[in-house]
Amino acid sequence: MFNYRTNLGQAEFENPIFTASGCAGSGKELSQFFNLTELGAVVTKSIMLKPRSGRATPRMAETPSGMLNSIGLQGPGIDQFLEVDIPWLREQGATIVVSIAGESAEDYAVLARKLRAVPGLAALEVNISCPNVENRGQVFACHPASARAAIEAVRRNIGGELPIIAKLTPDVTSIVEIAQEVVAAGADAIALINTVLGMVIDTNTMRPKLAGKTGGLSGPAIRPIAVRAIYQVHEAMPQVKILGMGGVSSGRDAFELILAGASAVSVGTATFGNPTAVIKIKEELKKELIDHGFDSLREAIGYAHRSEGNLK
Amino acid sequence: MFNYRTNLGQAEFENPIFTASGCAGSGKELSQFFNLTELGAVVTKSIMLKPRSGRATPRMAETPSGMLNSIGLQGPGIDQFLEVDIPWLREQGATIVVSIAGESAEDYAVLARKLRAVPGLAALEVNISCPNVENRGQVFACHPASARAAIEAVRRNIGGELPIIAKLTPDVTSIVEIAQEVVAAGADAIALINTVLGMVIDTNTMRPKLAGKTGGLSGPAIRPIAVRAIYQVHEAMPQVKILGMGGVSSGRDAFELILAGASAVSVGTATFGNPTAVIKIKEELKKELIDHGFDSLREAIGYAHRSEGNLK
Amino acid sequence: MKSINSSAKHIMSELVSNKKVGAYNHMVLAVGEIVNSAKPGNFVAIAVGGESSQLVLRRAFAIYRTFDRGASGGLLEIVVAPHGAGSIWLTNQVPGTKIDLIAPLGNAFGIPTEPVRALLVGGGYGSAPLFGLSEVLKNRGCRVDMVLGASTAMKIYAPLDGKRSVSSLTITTEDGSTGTAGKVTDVLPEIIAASQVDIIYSCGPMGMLEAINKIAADLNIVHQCSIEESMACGIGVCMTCVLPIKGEDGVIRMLRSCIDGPVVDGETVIWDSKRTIPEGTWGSN
Amino acid sequence: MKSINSSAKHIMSELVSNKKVGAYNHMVLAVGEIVNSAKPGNFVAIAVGGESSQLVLRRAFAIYRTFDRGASGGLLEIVVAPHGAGSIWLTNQVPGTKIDLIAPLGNAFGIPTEPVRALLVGGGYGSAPLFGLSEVLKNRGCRVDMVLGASTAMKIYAPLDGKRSVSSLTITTEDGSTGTAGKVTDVLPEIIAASQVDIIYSCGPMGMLEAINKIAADLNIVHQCSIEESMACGIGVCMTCVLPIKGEDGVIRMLRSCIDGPVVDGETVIWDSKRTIPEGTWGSN
Ligand SMILES: Cc1cc2nc3c(=O)[nH]c(=O)nc-3n(C[C@H](O)[C@H](O)[C@H](O)COP(=O)(O)OP(=O)(O)OC[C@H]3O[C@@H](n4cnc5c(N)ncnc54)[C@H](O)[C@@H]3O)c2cc1C
Ligand SMILES: Cc1cc2nc3c(=O)[nH]c(=O)nc-3n(C[C@H](O)[C@H](O)[C@H](O)COP(=O)(O)OP(=O)(O)OC[C@H]3O[C@@H](n4cnc5c(N)ncnc54)[C@H](O)[C@@H]3O)c2cc1C
Ligand SMILES: Cc1cc2nc3c(=O)[nH]c(=O)nc-3n(C[C@H](O)[C@H](O)[C@H](O)COP(=O)(O)O)c2cc1C
Ligand SMILES: Cc1cc2nc3c(=O)[nH]c(=O)nc-3n(C[C@H](O)[C@H](O)[C@H](O)COP(=O)(O)O)c2cc1C
Ligand code: FES
Ligand code: FES
Repeated sequence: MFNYRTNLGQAEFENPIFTASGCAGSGKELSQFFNLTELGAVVTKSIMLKPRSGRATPRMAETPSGMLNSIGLQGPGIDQFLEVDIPWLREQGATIVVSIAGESAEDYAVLARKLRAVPGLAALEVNISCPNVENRGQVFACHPASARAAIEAVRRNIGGELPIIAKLTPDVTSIVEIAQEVVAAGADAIALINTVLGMVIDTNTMRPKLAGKTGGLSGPAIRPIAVRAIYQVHEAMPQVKILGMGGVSSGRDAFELILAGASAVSVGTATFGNPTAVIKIKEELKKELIDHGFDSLREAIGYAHRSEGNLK
Repeated sequence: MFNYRTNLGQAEFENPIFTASGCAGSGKELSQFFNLTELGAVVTKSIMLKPRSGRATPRMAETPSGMLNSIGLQGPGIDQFLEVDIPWLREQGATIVVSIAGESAEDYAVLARKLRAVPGLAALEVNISCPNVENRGQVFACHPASARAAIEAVRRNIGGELPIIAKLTPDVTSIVEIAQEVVAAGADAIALINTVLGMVIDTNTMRPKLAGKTGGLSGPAIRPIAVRAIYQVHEAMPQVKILGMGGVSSGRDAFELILAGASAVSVGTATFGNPTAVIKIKEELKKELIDHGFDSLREAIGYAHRSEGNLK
Repeated sequence: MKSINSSAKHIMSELVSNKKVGAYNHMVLAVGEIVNSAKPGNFVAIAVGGESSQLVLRRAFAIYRTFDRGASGGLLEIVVAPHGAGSIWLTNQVPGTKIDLIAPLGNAFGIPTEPVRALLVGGGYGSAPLFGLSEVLKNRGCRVDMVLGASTAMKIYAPLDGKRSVSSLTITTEDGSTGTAGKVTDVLPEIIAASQVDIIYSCGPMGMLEAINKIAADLNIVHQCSIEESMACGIGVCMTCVLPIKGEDGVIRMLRSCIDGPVVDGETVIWDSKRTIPEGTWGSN
Repeated sequence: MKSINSSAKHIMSELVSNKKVGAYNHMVLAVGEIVNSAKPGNFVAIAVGGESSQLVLRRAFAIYRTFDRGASGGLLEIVVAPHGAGSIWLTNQVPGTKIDLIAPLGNAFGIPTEPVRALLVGGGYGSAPLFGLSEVLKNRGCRVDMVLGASTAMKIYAPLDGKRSVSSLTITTEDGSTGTAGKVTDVLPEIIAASQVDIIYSCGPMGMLEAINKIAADLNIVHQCSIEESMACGIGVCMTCVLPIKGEDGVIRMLRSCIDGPVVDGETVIWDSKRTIPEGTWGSN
């Protein structure tokens, strides 16, 4: 009997295929296409303290094998989120990973306090790939100190139970340095990668296509960057679990991230092209693993790191 | 009469379409498909002090809308290069930009001394996106100090005439910081972007596909990253000329980089798919510019930065 | 809240026919039971580019008409303008090709309960969803006048059978190549007065919808418009397709045009918000 | 140095026919005058995936045969194994489709000046370029024996007219589904001895070429093999397709298999260098 279970820190999951934060709406939208309980976990959009209108439109541009987005974390804010979204997800019996984002270390602290008492959550994904208004809008995860501050704020306020998954941006000189910093600050696992900063210029208007000028690049185009980041972090800290993501649209792609060192895989942009992509990927990955002779997912995690001699 | 001329520092060019370093062989290979004098410039592969075998194979993997390469700067070394390659290019009447790469600041100094006396060169592209053996193989362009050291070494030894184009890697937290550093160190222009560090894992062998494990991502997939980097650097230093590159395979793509702030555009990966891509792009870009009502290339450089009000 | 995408199905449909009509392609797809739930105003999201395509996002197309052939399954028709990579790929497909689509998506035009005098205004391929709508309105005993506009004759989509379903059809082209020279808005006031229009339905480019809305607002006429925002997913999960809408509570919210639209009440749209978030929008500042 | 790519032309050719033959597709392309410069051993580089494809690199295919129809232009034939995205796309194309190709590329098999006894060994689709070669050798008065091997019968490519051009044809399959059960190397020694072979030409997977080379080396027989390295450009500008070759000066260099190959002298190849640079290679350390 093949064992598909996995874990991130203390959190256990039935299978390793999750939605990606901000790519599954409230869950309701997808629940018309499949049963949310089939997922390893539903990762919610990054929720902030207050309601957010998000950025002006246009918010997206298609790019070769990818897309650029600048949603600007549109959302209802934590209070309405806890009143409406979470209860609904729990009714569905979904495994829930809540993603939070803040504009200051204090925001993260308050969000953590509001969440510590909430029942039925599997883990907390802390999106620190967003601007720190207290530091010239510099992205938290771009600098060791601010990355540490945000994660420490969560650690101090969340209590012992809920595992913290720190989500990092690849737009740094050394992803390993940031990963080591957030683990030192109390992160139980790392989520890699958030979108890559990019820009598209509309050659008709001759201006940036997005109202927000720059946006986040996602989709198959960035998969080689995701695989590299996961491989580097797993090599530096093999004991730290990784939630991998970036351009996964097939079981083969998910398998690639697992071999690089991911313990679970989030699927984002692929869902836009195919609402049931997560289910397809879940089935395809399982087949890949079995066809390659693995008895469990866990054996395959980081398998690409084995020494040249050791052949399966 | 449309004016297609452009310049990088003091160097003037007939047109803005160049080959990309390492993507045009010695020039001989392409000269069978078109006349090298049609190019704004031929940028040579990055040449080093000594002959280099380069890395073991496999050296490449195709990726969605791009490719990964790890050639490892295979080449004959500066002496044979000056004896064989340069004279041949001069015979063809090609406009020549020599690209150099070193393993230490001293290497760059010696290379600059060997080149300062060479007649018939238009500019020097200094590839500092390569490992510094004296600093744990850290890439020069990843850190302000080592980037500065390499460019200063060239500046001190090249003499007044030859413009220095510093070629940077996008794999940094702040491309603007590095760009400002190399300009302060004496660079006349900036080349953006070199490849993005990536990895592909072969799901059959379950190991990294490339013998060198990681490789450089290029092609249309990275164009949004190139546009963003060019836009940021042009915004920070509008007076500094930029040689743009990254996923350009059509006149529209080249136009996008020009609008972002590039004064000239190098074409790399597109040549692998189509040997005459540079010529096609040169013609298409000229048409784009004329169709948009520009009388000269120079008017279009950085045009996407104009204030919202100002419409053409 | 009403459940989202409740009748949407994701299927591989067969392209039954693909004919050039003026500047557009009229395409017919075999979609089986989907026709039973499709209403005028709904759209279909189609995957483009085929195997190993670099186009990762679906393209949305307004449903022009549906046709139930009973046992032999339903047909869904769309009108496609070959514009960029995706639509050009689609219009190049030959009958027999399998097309990956999701439908029906989005909301539908609101249908009045008692007979009214309706004016349908379409710009370019924006006329497509209006013909199905006019059928429904006619069956409800409404009077239906139609105005179609475009830059030039080739871009007017007005099939014969479509024309029959309306009481009057006025055409405008900017170059005067057919019908009245000018914009749809040039002829609206007159027609509205003449047939004492109660409600306007429109579909076309944002600029046109905004201009129509001004007229509707001035004359206090209800205006339902189908808007076209750039969409990444079409099913409500990406938040790229939003536009500012004022709710009954007077609060402006960024609503998703793929599930709260594409049909919106013109009066509730904050029109003058190009590339900005309107003052006081919920969650702004 | 001999000039590179000197006869290469970049054209849009028409796919004339595309037929399944066992596990492969035999494809015929109208390439005009290109046939006049194509020699056995050369390859063609084909753009795959069509418009808005995510496949940015060409695929190389050995030229199976060329056929000059005079005024009506030349035909170039290839044998394609549907393997991954690119080859599957290509084998799905229908006659009439325009195919973007560059040919002829690479070097050719060396042809001895006087009649010799040649043995041609092909693995899988590696047999393709050998039939054109055998024609040339026969016309030079050479005796030509051929050995073809594959994992199974479906993967043996040996058309009738091809068979006619050789004095003897031996087939081996690993599963014994046709011919002798085993590998080509199992039957080589006997055939070499029997027909006193002077030269071996081979084309197939690296592993097979290496095994053949061992035998050739032991018996001191000249061995020309066509190798298949992963290529990004096919025209010598990317340096991805290199392999270590020992020159007359005894120096090992990383040479480009797309222009200094694909045909190389087996004796000069440093075979045991998987994923490493051989000791003492020029420019290593
Ligand atoms: C609700 C809705 C209904 C539509 N109905 C029709 C229809 O009936 N007939 C028809 O021909 N087209 C229709 N469109 C536009 C269609 O979805 C495509 O956007 C259009 O065909 C351009 O796609 P492309 O790939 O050819 O162009 P590209 O320029 O390659 O498209 C690139 C990206 O920009 C987006 N985009 C480009 N133009 C538009 C546009 N005008 N509106 C929204 N997104 C755009 C595309 O969706 C794609 O994501 C509709 C769009 C929406 C949102
Ligand atoms: C000189 C030469 C001659 C060839 N002749 C033939 C032939 O006659 N018939 C035939 O079917 N194929 C031939 N091939 C292999 C062919 O070029 C493709 O590599 C093969 O079809 C796989 O491409 P794909 O897109 O289907 O697979 P994918 O796995 O999608 O290819 C991905 C990438 O890997 C490269 N790659 C994958 N497999 C190989 C391989 N075995 N060798 C080299 N590169 C590879 C591809 O070129 C591509 O860049 C030849 C290759 C070379 C270098
Ligand atoms: C439209 C969109 C919205 C996103 N919103 C969020 C978000 O709210 N929080 C977050 O951590 N990541 C967000 N992301 C990033 C994704 O979670 C994911 O890290 C990234 O897109 C790479 O995965 P993919 O290539 O599978 O999409 C968003 C991505 C997209 C495309
Ligand atoms: C095969 C290959 C070899 C390259 N070699 C060099 C090199 O020697 N020096 C250098 O500065 N850049 C090198 N590059 C980077 C290119 O010059 C260019 O910066 C990058 O590929 C982005 O452009 P493109 O997307 O048009 O290829 C190489 C790129 C490729 C694909
Ligand atoms: S298109 Fe994705 S939410 Fe509307
Ligand atoms: S394939 Fe590019 S050099 Fe040989």
